[in-house]
Amino acid sequence: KTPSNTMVMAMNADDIISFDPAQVFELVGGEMIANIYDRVTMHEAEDLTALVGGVAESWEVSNNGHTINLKIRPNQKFHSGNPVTAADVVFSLTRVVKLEQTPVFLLNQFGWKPDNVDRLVTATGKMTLKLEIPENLAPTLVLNVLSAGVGSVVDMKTAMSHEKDGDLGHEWLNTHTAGSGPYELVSWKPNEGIIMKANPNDRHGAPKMERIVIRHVPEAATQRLLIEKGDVDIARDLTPDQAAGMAGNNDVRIQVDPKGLLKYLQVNMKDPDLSKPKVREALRYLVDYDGMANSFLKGGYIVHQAFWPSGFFAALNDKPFSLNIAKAKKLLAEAGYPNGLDVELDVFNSSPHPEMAQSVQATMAKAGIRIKILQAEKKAVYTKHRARQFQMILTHWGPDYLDPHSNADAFASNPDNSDEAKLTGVIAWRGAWEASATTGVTADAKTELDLGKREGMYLALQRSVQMDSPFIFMFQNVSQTAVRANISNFVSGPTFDTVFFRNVTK
Amino acid sequence: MSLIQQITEMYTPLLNVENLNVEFRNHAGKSIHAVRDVSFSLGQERLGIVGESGSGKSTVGRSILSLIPTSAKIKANKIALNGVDLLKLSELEMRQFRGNKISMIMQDPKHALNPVMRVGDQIAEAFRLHNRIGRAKAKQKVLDILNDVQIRDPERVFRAYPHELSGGMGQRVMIAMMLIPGPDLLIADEPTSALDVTVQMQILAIIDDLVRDKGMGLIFISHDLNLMASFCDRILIMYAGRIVEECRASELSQAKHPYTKGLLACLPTVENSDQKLTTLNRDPAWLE
Amino acid sequence: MAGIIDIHNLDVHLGRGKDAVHAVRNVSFSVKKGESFGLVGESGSGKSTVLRAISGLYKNFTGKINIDGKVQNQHKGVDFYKNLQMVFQDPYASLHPRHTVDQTLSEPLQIHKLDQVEKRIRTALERVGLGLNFRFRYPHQLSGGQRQRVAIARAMILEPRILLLDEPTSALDVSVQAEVLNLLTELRIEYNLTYILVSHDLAVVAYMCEQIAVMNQGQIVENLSKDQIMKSNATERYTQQLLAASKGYDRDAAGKLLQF
Amino acid sequence: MSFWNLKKKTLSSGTVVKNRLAVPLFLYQALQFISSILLTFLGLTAVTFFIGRVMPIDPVVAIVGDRASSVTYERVKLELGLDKPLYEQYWKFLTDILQGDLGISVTTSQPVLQDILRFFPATWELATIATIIGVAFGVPMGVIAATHQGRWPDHLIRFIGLIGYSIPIFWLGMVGLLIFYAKLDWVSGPGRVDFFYDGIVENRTGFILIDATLAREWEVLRNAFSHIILPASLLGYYSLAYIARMTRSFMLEQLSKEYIITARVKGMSERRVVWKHALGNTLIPLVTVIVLSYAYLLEGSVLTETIFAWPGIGLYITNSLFNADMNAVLGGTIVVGCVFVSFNLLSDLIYILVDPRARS
Amino acid sequence: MKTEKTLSGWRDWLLAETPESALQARLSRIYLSWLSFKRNPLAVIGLLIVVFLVLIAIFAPWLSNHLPTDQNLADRLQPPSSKYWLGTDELGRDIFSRVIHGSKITLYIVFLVAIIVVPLGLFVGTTAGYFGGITDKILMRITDVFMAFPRLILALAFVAVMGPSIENAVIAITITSWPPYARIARAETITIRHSEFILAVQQQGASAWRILLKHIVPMCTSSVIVRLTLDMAGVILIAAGLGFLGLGAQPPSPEWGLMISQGRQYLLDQWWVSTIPGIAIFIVSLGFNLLGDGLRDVLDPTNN
Ligand SMILES: Nc1ncnc2c1ncn2[C@@H]1O[C@H](COP(=O)(O)OP(=O)(O)OP(=O)(O)O)[C@@H](O)[C@H]1O
Ligand SMILES: Nc1ncnc2c1ncn2[C@@H]1O[C@H](COP(=O)(O)OP(=O)(O)OP(=O)(O)O)[C@@H](O)[C@H]1O
Ligand SMILES: [Mg+2]
Ligand SMILES: [Mg+2]
Repeated sequence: KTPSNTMVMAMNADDIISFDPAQVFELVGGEMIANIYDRVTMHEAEDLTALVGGVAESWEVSNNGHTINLKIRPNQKFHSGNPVTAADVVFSLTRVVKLEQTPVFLLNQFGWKPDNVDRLVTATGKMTLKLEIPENLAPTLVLNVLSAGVGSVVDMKTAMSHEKDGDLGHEWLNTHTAGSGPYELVSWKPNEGIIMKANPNDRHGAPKMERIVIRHVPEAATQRLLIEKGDVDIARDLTPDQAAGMAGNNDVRIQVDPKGLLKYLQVNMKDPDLSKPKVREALRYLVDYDGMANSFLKGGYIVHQAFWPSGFFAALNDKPFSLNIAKAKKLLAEAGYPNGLDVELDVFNSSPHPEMAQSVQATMAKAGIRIKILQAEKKAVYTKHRARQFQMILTHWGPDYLDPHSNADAFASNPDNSDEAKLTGVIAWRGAWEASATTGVTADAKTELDLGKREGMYLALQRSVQMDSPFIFMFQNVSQTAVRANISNFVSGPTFDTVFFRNVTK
Repeated sequence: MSLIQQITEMYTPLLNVENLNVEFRNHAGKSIHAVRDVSFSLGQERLGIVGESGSGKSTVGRSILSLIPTSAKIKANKIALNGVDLLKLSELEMRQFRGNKISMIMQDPKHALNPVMRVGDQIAEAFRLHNRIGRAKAKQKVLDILNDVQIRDPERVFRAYPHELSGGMGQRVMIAMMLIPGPDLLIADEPTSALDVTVQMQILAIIDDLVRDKGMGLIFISHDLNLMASFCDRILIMYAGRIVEECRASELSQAKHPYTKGLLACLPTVENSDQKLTTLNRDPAWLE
Repeated sequence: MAGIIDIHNLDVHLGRGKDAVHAVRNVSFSVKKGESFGLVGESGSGKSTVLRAISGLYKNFTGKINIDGKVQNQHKGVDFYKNLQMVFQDPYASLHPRHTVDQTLSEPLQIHKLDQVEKRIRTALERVGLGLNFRFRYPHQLSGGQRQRVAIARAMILEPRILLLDEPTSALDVSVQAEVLNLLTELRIEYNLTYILVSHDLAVVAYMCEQIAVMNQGQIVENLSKDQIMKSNATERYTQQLLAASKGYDRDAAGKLLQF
Repeated sequence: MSFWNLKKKTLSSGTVVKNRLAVPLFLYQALQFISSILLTFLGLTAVTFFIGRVMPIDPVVAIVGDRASSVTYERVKLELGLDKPLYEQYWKFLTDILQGDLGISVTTSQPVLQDILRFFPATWELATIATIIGVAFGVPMGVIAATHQGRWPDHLIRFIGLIGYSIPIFWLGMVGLLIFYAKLDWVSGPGRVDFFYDGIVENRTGFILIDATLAREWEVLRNAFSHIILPASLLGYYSLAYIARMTRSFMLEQLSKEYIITARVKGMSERRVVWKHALGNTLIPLVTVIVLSYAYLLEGSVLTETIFAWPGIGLYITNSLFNADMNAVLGGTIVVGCVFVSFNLLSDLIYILVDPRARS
Repeated sequence: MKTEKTLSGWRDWLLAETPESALQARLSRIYLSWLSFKRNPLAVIGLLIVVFLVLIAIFAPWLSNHLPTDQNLADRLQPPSSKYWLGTDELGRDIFSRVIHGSKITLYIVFLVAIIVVPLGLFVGTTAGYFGGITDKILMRITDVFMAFPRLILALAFVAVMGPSIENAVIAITITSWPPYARIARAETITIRHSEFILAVQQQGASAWRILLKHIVPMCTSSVIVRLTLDMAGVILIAAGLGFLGLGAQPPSPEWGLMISQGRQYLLDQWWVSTIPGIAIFIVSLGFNLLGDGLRDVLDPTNN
């Protein structure tokens, strides 16, 4: 029932707050700008594993890894018709650093700060530029970061023509776009939807779908009705059970794509009981990993017990833990809790989190750990998490870019565990975990230039965190996208930066 | 008695009620025999019905119009108006009688008029329900009748809403409304008991004149013995649903039934103020 | 004047703003101890308002109200009410529908913290001619006359010296009215009570009262004694008309009525 | 029921004292209305501000997200003025709003006013159709129930109403969609209009039905109607249940009044007695009921809006609340509150119009 | 009083024209109300449903054949069968047992709302109505603010602040639902504050608070209670709505609203997961509604 030149997609799009690449860090928003802005480097739909040039055609890394020279792909045009030049790239990168929005930390780790970035990112010609990286970083890491949203190249002329009070066009770009990617934003109506139109001058060739329509449909069951009815071509937020329920429907196919999103439990090391190693070990045996993965999570999640998702470089696929109540009981008794203990568990109020929490609650109860579930809106749970005010939390994390450092930095490293440090972006810090054994290794690993050695270091880090940390990694997400049978080539990569609309055909 | 029988034999009476019985059912499911074996007939005269509260006066009046709740049981040998037995009429036919042939003036004009409709429209409605007539003509008719009931400023009253009228005015409007179709029989259920004595006098005078001029029959219901004696031609005295006595109004003071006598003796006056008032000793035999 | 009740130049305004009504104008009268004083007048003439001002229910009056030699100010203490009680017009509305007779009668005793509750209730019931078996009935289980007796018992239970009666019988049948009037007469003699009786029924007032004031439009038109009424000896036209009208229907008289 | 108690006791007689301050009644009422709006407005904003302060959601986190570093965090906090004391923030809000500035919503990056002008008409349109349905069916049902008190039509109508009272709306909504949209295909699915009709008609009033009519785009009108009819019917069912019940009880009250007997005495047909005289009087208290239930619908129903993906004000305020987007919550609350107060005024005005007793 | 009474003896005692004690008077009054209540078949059905709910709540542990929180992931989403009479939910819990145990929570909600809303509404309404003037103005303005506030926002905010739990959800509901009660009580108070029986107690020197508590409040309670029973369905539904948003009862509590909301994603394939608690809510709210309608006819002061 949808027009043949249009792809209509139903999803819960209420997390979009901006379209400015310097600010966007939300799942849906990230996905949108990935299709609107070309990045400096990219993983392309045709081969998700290879990091290739986007706006940049090629690059040279100096031996010490501190300097990267980029060459811009010729004959690219922004939606406005302006040519893409080195100046635009410099503008885009420095803009992110100067605006200091959420994703800025990605570039901060290069050593780029508002006061030095103009010096470190410079155009060396009309189509060439030089990036200087003061920090010691593996070049792959740097190039990976440039494939994230912060690497989006913004049309400088257009942006600056809408500048207000020195905001580098931020306010205008919140609701408009100025990119060179396959699609261009036509309209964004919060709580209603988004319309994008194809960029005929896209360097990959004009996309097949002239329009992309995103309909904000918060209720998963409604999404299912819509796709079964053919009023949308793709539905994104079906639960595993709903996906399974459509097995008999020949008009709809379920497309399965592994994702980088991890579901994990974390205990707060400030808690005198939960911080005991034996207690934490016991907890690891009190999760019914397989039970959940084979029932209500079936098809939507796979068991994964390390901090870096499987399928990526340096992933650790060991699964040493399974439900073992006797062992857990024994450990608890050894730790001095033969009668168990009471624990509050914070969790999002959206599916499948309450189900997971209830399963955990049921299995932990068998060893005497009495869980009280506290459901709340996502933002409320985040607030508690960042404020270090929780006892146990069930939450999720996905990599910011496709380098293991992204997660190692969050889970295995905690340079300063004091409350005052406010390392709120660091998950280890949020749980008040010193991470004394792994912080150093993490720092070393990110500078290691040898890939083989680097992989070894990350595997070791993962093992260490797996055995002794406040984290219990449980599952890795596998997205189940319901797609009408006549739709093909919807590419959904492991992160929101790698969801591609441009190849979709009907 | 004999005189009345003579009259009824000479003319067909206007109204003839024979053996009327009405039974209600109350909340607790008990049945109340509100009117028992009531028979009377009426010519072109002023008939009064007196009795204390709950004796069934109003019920008699409403039974004639068949305006008793459907839950009540009404039985009678005959309720005939000009020889037509009202009990045998269908609801539709009965509607032709209501207002047109028989009207009833209610006790309290405050509550008996529709508060959100203009007075003139309410009166006109009463007429137009039974006569095909244009608006303007109906209005003229209403103004005329308002004049008849001695309303000084008919135009203003025509446009007024009931709450804008005083009690006496309201009662006049009520009378006008009931008289406008020109009924043969008018039932007045305590039409003046909500009014001050002087206003009461005026209203009674209006009814009195109209009955005389138009030759209507009037049933006048009240519990005020003095008033009855001075206003009606003939009086029925009711007690517990029965007619215990019937007499000419002028002869009320010589009533024979102990109940009637008792009622008369109860009245306080300036003359008997040094004595204790006699009170009524209800004799079960009165219910026979 | 040295009556138990002295009213001097009483004025009462009721309502506010657009609805303001000058309900009582410049009313003065005096009632002697043990006397029964009557107020008659047509509906809305301000009779009840006078009573309510005396009893303290209306606070914004001007003029002097003297009771037992004491000038009454706007705020009354609890003791005031022990001395002066009121009986209302409508026996159907003046009893709390959800209280038994027993509750109704014990309420004043509790308010005034009197002892011997049991005894007082029994005596009060007997005194108004209600048996003890009425004690636990609800108002809806009583007839109008019985209710008015309960209301009188409630007023009497505090053993007041003054009783204000606002149309105590106008909602009752004549036969019942007779009983209640008899009861009121008896009580007055027995306890040497002072009455102010309000009614629109001239016959009732004339029967009960020695002194009668006729009210019209908030003013006292004329003061009459019982004798004067007996002789139909009124000086004011208004009073004469009222006297005539209460004698019964008269076509000729009706034609000559005046508007006041 | 009425806010300003315009019902005044009418006096039978007695002398009316001239009002010294000869303020015309309507002026007095206007003053009352304005002061009432102002007070309610102050109360609403104060309470909302308080809520904002105690919400366990950090507004900064709500904007910068889970991963922001403390630098970003502090900068945004400063930008939002959250470092200032609460009374200062409140004062700034009040002064801004007097200049018509409701601030920027951080969840939509757009001015709150603009958001509300988009979301509120959506809710309004839905509520209006729902109320029309509720009144069109509820009033006659109530009248029929009252005239058949205790007999089967009464029982049936009350039962239908009770069902409306007793089923969770999100459940009914899902089932409704399943049956009428998915299975029977009688109505269009979630949303206000199919996207390919979106943007065809110029947005003049915010009501798609009206805009489409103005633009004579009958296809759009048809499509919008087929979208709105299901959620509106569901909401309408709920208000129908309420309106029918109230109509019934007001009718029963009126039918026991004496003027009804007068009407019958006149020889009027029962139908006319009921539908003209009794209903005429029933409408007076009913107006308040209808207007109030309309006002409640205008708050927006989060549950309905969620199920039907309806971009309404309820969903907007709720979303904003959960994102600690207090500008948006405040704006929404003020709009809903003022609408509520105005509707109350409206019901009083209608009251005056339909009840002659209230006029004098 | 006689010590032994036959059934008809009791009846006569209750219907006595002349009660001999306050107790008999009160019981007789109740009995009479009962007699008239009994004649309304719908109301009796309503009462039966409510009584049934209470019984189920009391005997829940014996009526159910599974524990309400017992998970069995292998048996999840089973349709109704002899083992699971009403099927199982997404975590393999027995829906029948959950519904049975959920009745306790429903009753708890009803109870909590009743004990908060009624006194609060009565207090504000009667005080405003009786004293009038500035007291009335202030109290009514506060009521207006709470009335004009978007109700769900108020409830959501309250729960969000206090933390999600069934108690807080109920308190949140009451915060948003007391204003109509205050208005009812006020309207009622205004109509009776000048009635003669109130004037009579004023005449006896009773203090304002005494009059309020002993004379006015009892007159308002019946209409407030009637409204409460009629609102109960709404309350249960709002509680369910809060559950739907994750702010009501917390898992694994078998609260019906929560069950519906968690089961709604299975509505298309496993209808019973959310339909059964939906039916339970429907029946109970129907019960309360019917009861309320019946009570109104009996308690309505205009009827006596
Ligand atoms: N609709 C009714 N339902 C039940 N009982 C009724 C009904 N109408 C009247 N009654 C009863 O019938 C009896 C006679 O009532 P009716 O109204 O005829 O008395 P009445 O003589 O007119 O009294 P009043 O002087 O008080 O008007 C009373 O006992 C009354 O309670
Ligand atoms: N609370 C009030 N507010 C305004 N006006 C009032 C109020 N109470 C009474 N009035 C007016 O004051 C005047 C006198 O009333 P009052 O009740 O004293 O008359 P009354 O002589 O007792 O009449 P009735 O015989 O009808 O009882 C009337 O015009 C009445 O409308
Ligand atoms: Mg009568
Ligand atoms: Mg009076």
